[in-house]
Amino acid sequence: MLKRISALASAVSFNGNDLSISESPDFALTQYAGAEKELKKALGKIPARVGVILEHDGRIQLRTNPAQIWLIGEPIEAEACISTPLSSSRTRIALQGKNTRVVLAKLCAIDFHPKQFKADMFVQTAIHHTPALIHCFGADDFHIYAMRTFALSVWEAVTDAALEFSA
Amino acid sequence: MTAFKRIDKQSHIDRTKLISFQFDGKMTNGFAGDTLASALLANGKTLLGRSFKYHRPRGIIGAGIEEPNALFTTGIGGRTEPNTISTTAELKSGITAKSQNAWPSLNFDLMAVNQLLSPLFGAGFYYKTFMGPFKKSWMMYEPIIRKAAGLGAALPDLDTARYDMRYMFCDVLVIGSGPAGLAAAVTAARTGARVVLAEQDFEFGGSILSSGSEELERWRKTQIAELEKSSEVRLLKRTTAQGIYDDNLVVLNHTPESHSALMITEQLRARTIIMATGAIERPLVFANNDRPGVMLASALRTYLNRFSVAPKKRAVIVTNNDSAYATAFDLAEHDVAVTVAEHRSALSGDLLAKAAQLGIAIFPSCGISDVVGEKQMRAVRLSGRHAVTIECDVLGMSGGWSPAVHLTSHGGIKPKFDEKIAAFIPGGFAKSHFGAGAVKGTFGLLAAIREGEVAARAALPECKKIKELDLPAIREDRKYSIQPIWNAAEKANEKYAFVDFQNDVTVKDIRGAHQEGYLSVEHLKRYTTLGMGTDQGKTSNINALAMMADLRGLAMSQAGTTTFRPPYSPITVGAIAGRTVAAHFRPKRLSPLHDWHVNNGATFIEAGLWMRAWYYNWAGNTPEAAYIKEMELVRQNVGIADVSTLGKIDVQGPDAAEFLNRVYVNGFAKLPVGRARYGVMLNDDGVVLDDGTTSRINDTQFYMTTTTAQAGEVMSWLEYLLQMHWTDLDVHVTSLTDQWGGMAVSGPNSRRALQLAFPEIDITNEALPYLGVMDFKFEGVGVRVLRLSFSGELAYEVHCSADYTTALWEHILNAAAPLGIKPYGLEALASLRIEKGHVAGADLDHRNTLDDLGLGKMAGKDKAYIGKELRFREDCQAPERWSLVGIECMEDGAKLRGGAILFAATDEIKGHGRGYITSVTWSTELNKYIALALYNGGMKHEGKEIICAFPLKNENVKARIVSPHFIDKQGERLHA
Amino acid sequence: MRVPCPHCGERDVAEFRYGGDASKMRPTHDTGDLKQWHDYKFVFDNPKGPHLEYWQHVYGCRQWFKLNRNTATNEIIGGEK
Amino acid sequence: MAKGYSIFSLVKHALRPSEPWPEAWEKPEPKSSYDVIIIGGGGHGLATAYYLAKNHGIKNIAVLEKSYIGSGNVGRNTTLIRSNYMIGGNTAFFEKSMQLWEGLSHELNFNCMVSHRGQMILAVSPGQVDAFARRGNIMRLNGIDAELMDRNEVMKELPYLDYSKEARFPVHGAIHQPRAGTVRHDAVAWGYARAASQLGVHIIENCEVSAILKDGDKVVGVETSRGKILSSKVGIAVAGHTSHVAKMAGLRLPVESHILQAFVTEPVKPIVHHVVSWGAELFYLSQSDKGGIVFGGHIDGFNTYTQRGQFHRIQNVMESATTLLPFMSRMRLLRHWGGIQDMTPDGSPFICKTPIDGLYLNGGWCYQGFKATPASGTTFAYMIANDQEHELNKCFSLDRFEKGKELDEYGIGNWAYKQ
Repeated sequence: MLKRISALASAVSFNGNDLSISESPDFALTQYAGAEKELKKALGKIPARVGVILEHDGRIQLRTNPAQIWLIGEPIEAEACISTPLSSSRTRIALQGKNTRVVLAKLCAIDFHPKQFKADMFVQTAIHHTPALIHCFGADDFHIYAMRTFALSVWEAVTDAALEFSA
Repeated sequence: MTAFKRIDKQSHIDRTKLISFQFDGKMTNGFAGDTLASALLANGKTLLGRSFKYHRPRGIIGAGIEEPNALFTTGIGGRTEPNTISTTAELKSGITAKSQNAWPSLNFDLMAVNQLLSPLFGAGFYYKTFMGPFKKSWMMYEPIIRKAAGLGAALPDLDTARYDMRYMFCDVLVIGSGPAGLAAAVTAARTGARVVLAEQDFEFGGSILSSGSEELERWRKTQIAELEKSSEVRLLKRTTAQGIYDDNLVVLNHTPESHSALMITEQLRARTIIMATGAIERPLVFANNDRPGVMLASALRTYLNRFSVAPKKRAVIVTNNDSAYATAFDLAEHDVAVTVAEHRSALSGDLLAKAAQLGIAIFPSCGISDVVGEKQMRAVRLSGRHAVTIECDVLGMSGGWSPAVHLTSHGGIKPKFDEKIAAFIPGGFAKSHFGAGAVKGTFGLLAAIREGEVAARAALPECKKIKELDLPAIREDRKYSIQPIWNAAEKANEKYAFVDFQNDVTVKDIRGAHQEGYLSVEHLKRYTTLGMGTDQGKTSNINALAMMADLRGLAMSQAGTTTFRPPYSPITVGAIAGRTVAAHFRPKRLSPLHDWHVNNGATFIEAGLWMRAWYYNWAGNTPEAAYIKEMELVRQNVGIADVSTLGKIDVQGPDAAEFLNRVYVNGFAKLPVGRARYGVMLNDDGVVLDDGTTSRINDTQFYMTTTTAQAGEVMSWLEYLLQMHWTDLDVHVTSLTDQWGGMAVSGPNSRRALQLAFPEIDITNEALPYLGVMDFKFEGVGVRVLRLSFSGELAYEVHCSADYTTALWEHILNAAAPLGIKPYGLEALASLRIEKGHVAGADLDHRNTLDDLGLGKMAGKDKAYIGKELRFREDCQAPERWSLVGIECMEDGAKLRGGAILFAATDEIKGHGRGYITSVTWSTELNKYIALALYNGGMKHEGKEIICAFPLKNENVKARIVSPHFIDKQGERLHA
Repeated sequence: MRVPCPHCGERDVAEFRYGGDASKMRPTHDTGDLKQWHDYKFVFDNPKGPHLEYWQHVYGCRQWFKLNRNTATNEIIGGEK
Repeated sequence: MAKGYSIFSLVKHALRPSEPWPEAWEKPEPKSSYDVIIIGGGGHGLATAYYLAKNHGIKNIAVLEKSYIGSGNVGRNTTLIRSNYMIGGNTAFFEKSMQLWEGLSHELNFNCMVSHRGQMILAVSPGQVDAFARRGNIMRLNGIDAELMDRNEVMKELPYLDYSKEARFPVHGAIHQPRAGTVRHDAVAWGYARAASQLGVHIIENCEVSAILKDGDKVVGVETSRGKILSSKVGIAVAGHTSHVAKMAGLRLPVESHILQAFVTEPVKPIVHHVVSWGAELFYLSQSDKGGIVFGGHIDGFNTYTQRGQFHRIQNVMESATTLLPFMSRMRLLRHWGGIQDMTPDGSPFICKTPIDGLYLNGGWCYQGFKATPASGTTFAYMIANDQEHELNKCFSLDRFEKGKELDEYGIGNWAYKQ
């Protein structure tokens, strides 16, 4: 197997006060596209609408567009709809700790209040003028899926925003 | 001579914390809780600045954000900022403050000579002179005028401060923490809603802080304590609400107490907004009302009650309304001898009684005729029946109060005039906006508290059952009474009667503007510069508008106000820019091979947001030297270049072929599987949008490539067509630009190189002919080889997923090392394509038609495609249009340059020429400079001699029009 | 300004790409003459008031949609999927 | 007292304060008919009236302004003038404007503070240097001043830019037009108004046009808030409200109205001595004579008639300012505002006849309305007087999109909202 090299190979994890930021590599991402019916046929149960997450069989489905679902986990052979592997297209940054929401609020115009943005929710928005998907997977645990080619700039923007929590 | 002293009185300063600071080079002391202004007053400093135009001596006028005069260049630890408002600047240890706009010193300012010329310098005088003697004479006067203008100096050194930015949300934003704001915030907080309380001061409390009342102080503390206990409340001191933008975006400018950032700009989306922004006291306008020592009456009270700074012995108060008596009484109670000049003829009994009790003399029906003293006032002369001169340390003036309606009108609601209080009040409130207290013209304290509570209940109607607020145990509010006095200057003294203190606009100037017909409030402002200072007319606008209304015989309601614009108070540009500056200004887009390039001697160049490898140091240390070696490598052997930046789009679905067939001018419906085709797409207007190569992976799947620059545009365009117009087509598009990396392996030895890299794969000419596409797995990774050539040589593009691109690149470099393969950069890539005559970014400039680029024949005659109809507009088909040609240099030692303008050999070298050079290179094959150009009539002129004019360098170079395909016209190399 | 994406909900305008006037019918592919295409591409009502227009949630779900917005106030009147 | 403005008359007035200056422009009641009506008392409308009276001897003119004169874009722009255009038609037109600017204060006897301090447009890539060179070469070949500067020369002229290694978009060079510069914007409106008024033009403020009256395909007058006013020649010069007014005559135009924001800081002592523009993102900046740094960027990018900008655009412009000129970080933003700009699909204007006889159009100015004012006024006046295009405005026709004769000066493509 050829050596996999991340867009954040040169980035050093951030461990600050109640905040850690690190790359969370090695995930499989496949996009499934098609009409509602086709998506259901291919994937079984699917998230009802854009912005909704469904977890089953150890896979996470995110409805990213009316006609698109992102599947994170082992790809499913899907004849009934279109599939596009996208694992390399995104770089995943994990943020954990009590101060994550403070930092995220500095990066995009999304309400990160714990009562508003809870675990198992996601949004697609802009960080540093680039598209980003932010997924909350625990009380204060978040993943940012950044565009691979912009990942280093997004990383720098995130860690720069976190400066006040430097240890 | 000192006019003020610090007195022994309980207040909001903390005498246990001494703070040293520097003013104009001298060390001075104050206390924690002081502002810079209060500390300076306590030290007896009253001459603090010079005015903008006449350089008149000026002192502090106010005690808040409205201050027009006392601005300094301040700093801590070497970092300084010009034009800091001293009346709001919290005193901090080590702060340095310098007076501005005075030379050589505050005390002796030579520019004060301007005062003598003031009869000349009336409003708008500069529009009437400095025109001669020559046409461009202004260029002679301008530098002198410029030098005289300006307040502080900009500082060219790098700003070391950090500015932060955050995006927040809340249910209720309360702006202002005076009695109304506190009441609103506490009421809202009791509902459990998300509340933000924003206060520009470094203490909550607003007017309560200046009241000197123990009961109010107790009430204030109780409210703050309750707010501090509420988990959903954010309390923001030192926070100015600068503006309200569409859909309740409020921009807050917050100076944190301890943070890595000097300032935080908060973009707050508030569901509802309660404005409790209070009111600003107006000066009265009379002769020499700008002398140091003449202050707003309320400011005297603030300095007394909040900062324990009192006039030394004697104060005169001049007023047209009741509010100034609070100041008079408080001063008298602290042993200051007070005299009141009262414009009104009658006064209510309770005020008279209290004044008598405190020994205050009141002169009714009179104002101030003049102020004596220049750098510090010494006495006032009363006007009217009691024309006496009274010696005093300070003069407190009150012309009434102007509600701070600014934020209420940012959304476009114009304020309206309220005759009862002689002031503008909000013309209404937008949906989800509420007001409480003085901003609505409600000047009573208990009334303000009640309004605050009502506003909060209205903002949060879903929570009705909350406990009512406790009111402070104070007397019921007095009724406010005022008799408007807009101009109290005697006619002869109007030129010394200041309306706008900072910009030196006098009553005479307003009269002048009126005489000359600058009548509308905007003309008045623009002609006289009234209200255009750093204070944006917070103290001056209303007086001026009223004077103009008077002169025009209009009611105030007819005259209107100038438009209130954000920011509410000046905010540094850096604070709004936040973190997204300098190296972080815009994201850098990096190829998956970026680190490899960094580690292997590449020099980079910006291409849009991308950082691209420009050239490699193996070939040379300048782009000029390196690209030629890199070109030679490709022409003679084999090179490898990073093409990951190409836009790549996955086009899938049963109708994918039909879709592409519509989008491209040339046919894609019948493209066989495993084959690639060059395609061009047009906009609706028939102008070229983009070009690229698209290959068919299987029946229903295509792999599209676009130019680097247009990738985003093309993607959005395809989505637009599919989602909004051609919804009957079953096609999905997904960007693969980030998913796939790519490299071009080019040169006569490229096949050998790939054979060395992939010995198991058959890539003979038969198995993979020109424009063939092949997918295979290599070491578990999917690889796509496309036989395409940008350089004109036998060449391949090798694509694979971005995670493995570097490994694959290194593998090919290692495997083909025996051949001498090396990387080549963007400069060589661009040069090679010029030799081949491939158009690219520099030639495609959104103005070209298909025919301009010599590609007209590509378009299907019988086939429909986007842009077909408008492509055939008259001028788009004109024979004299500029179209693509090749050019070769005919002069030894001369250089062709991009941007040169082309002329026929016999033309006069002037005008717009017949075309221009779009891209240039040295041709290693032809040993001369060659170029691509657009030329009037295009290839019709093949063989003709032309002149490439570059007057910017005084060059005219002879050249010849040739085919843009400089090398391998038959394409033998491509098909080899 | 907040723009209501029909799929993601209300978001800041900076997340969107504007696509211009949506009140005009695009001539069907392969039909229409120069005049029709000219009017479609180049002539606008440009009203001061309700304006039907295209937007794409380009940083979000990437979906295009039509929006009815009052150009005199920037108030959103309604959307259309 | 003398009507003329000069240092002598200033001194006279200073010595004799009892004799006031006359009104800068008279404020007559509207008559029932005029030879020519100009709708719009902005820079272009007032200039047109002035040149009609001055060059063509037509004195019976009314300029109808719905608010106060100069209330639109002439008083909201960033005051820049330049003539660095490279597309045939544009080049000569804007150079004509520059030549008129050069003598304008004298011509009008009103100091418009025409400051030829030079404009530097900074290139951020070798490709941009080439593109700027093309522009500069065309300028030189048309007798217009232009210089190409390399990075070192720029460093000498503009020492305050960020030349550090970290600079996101390093400066590669610049094109410099020494005669470009700034003009005191309000003074242009007032100067033209005063000069026109002295020639007998009626400037009628607070007079809003509500209908354009036609007799068949011929214009016969207008209905206004101050009554019906007749004229067989009506010129429209209303910038951002062009579509709105044209609609009164039943016209639909290739125009969209967009907001362009502008910014000014507190005044400081002189530091920026040129107009500075940037090739990385649209950004331009100069320092006013009063000391404020005046600057701006791109339009917000969607149709709007509100004069309120979006904050993200404000933030973008501040980011550009701080990034290109680090000293801007500590400058305090004093005020920001918006103007409604009439954008066309190719970024170029219209000065042309309309399908209605006697109705003339001047609009679609995009970013260049202010700098065009004198040439726009001259050519529009010529066209109204002669009922035919002046050589200089032939290219600014309404039918150029039908003909495929776009004037896309900046290579943006046919999109009004992207221009």
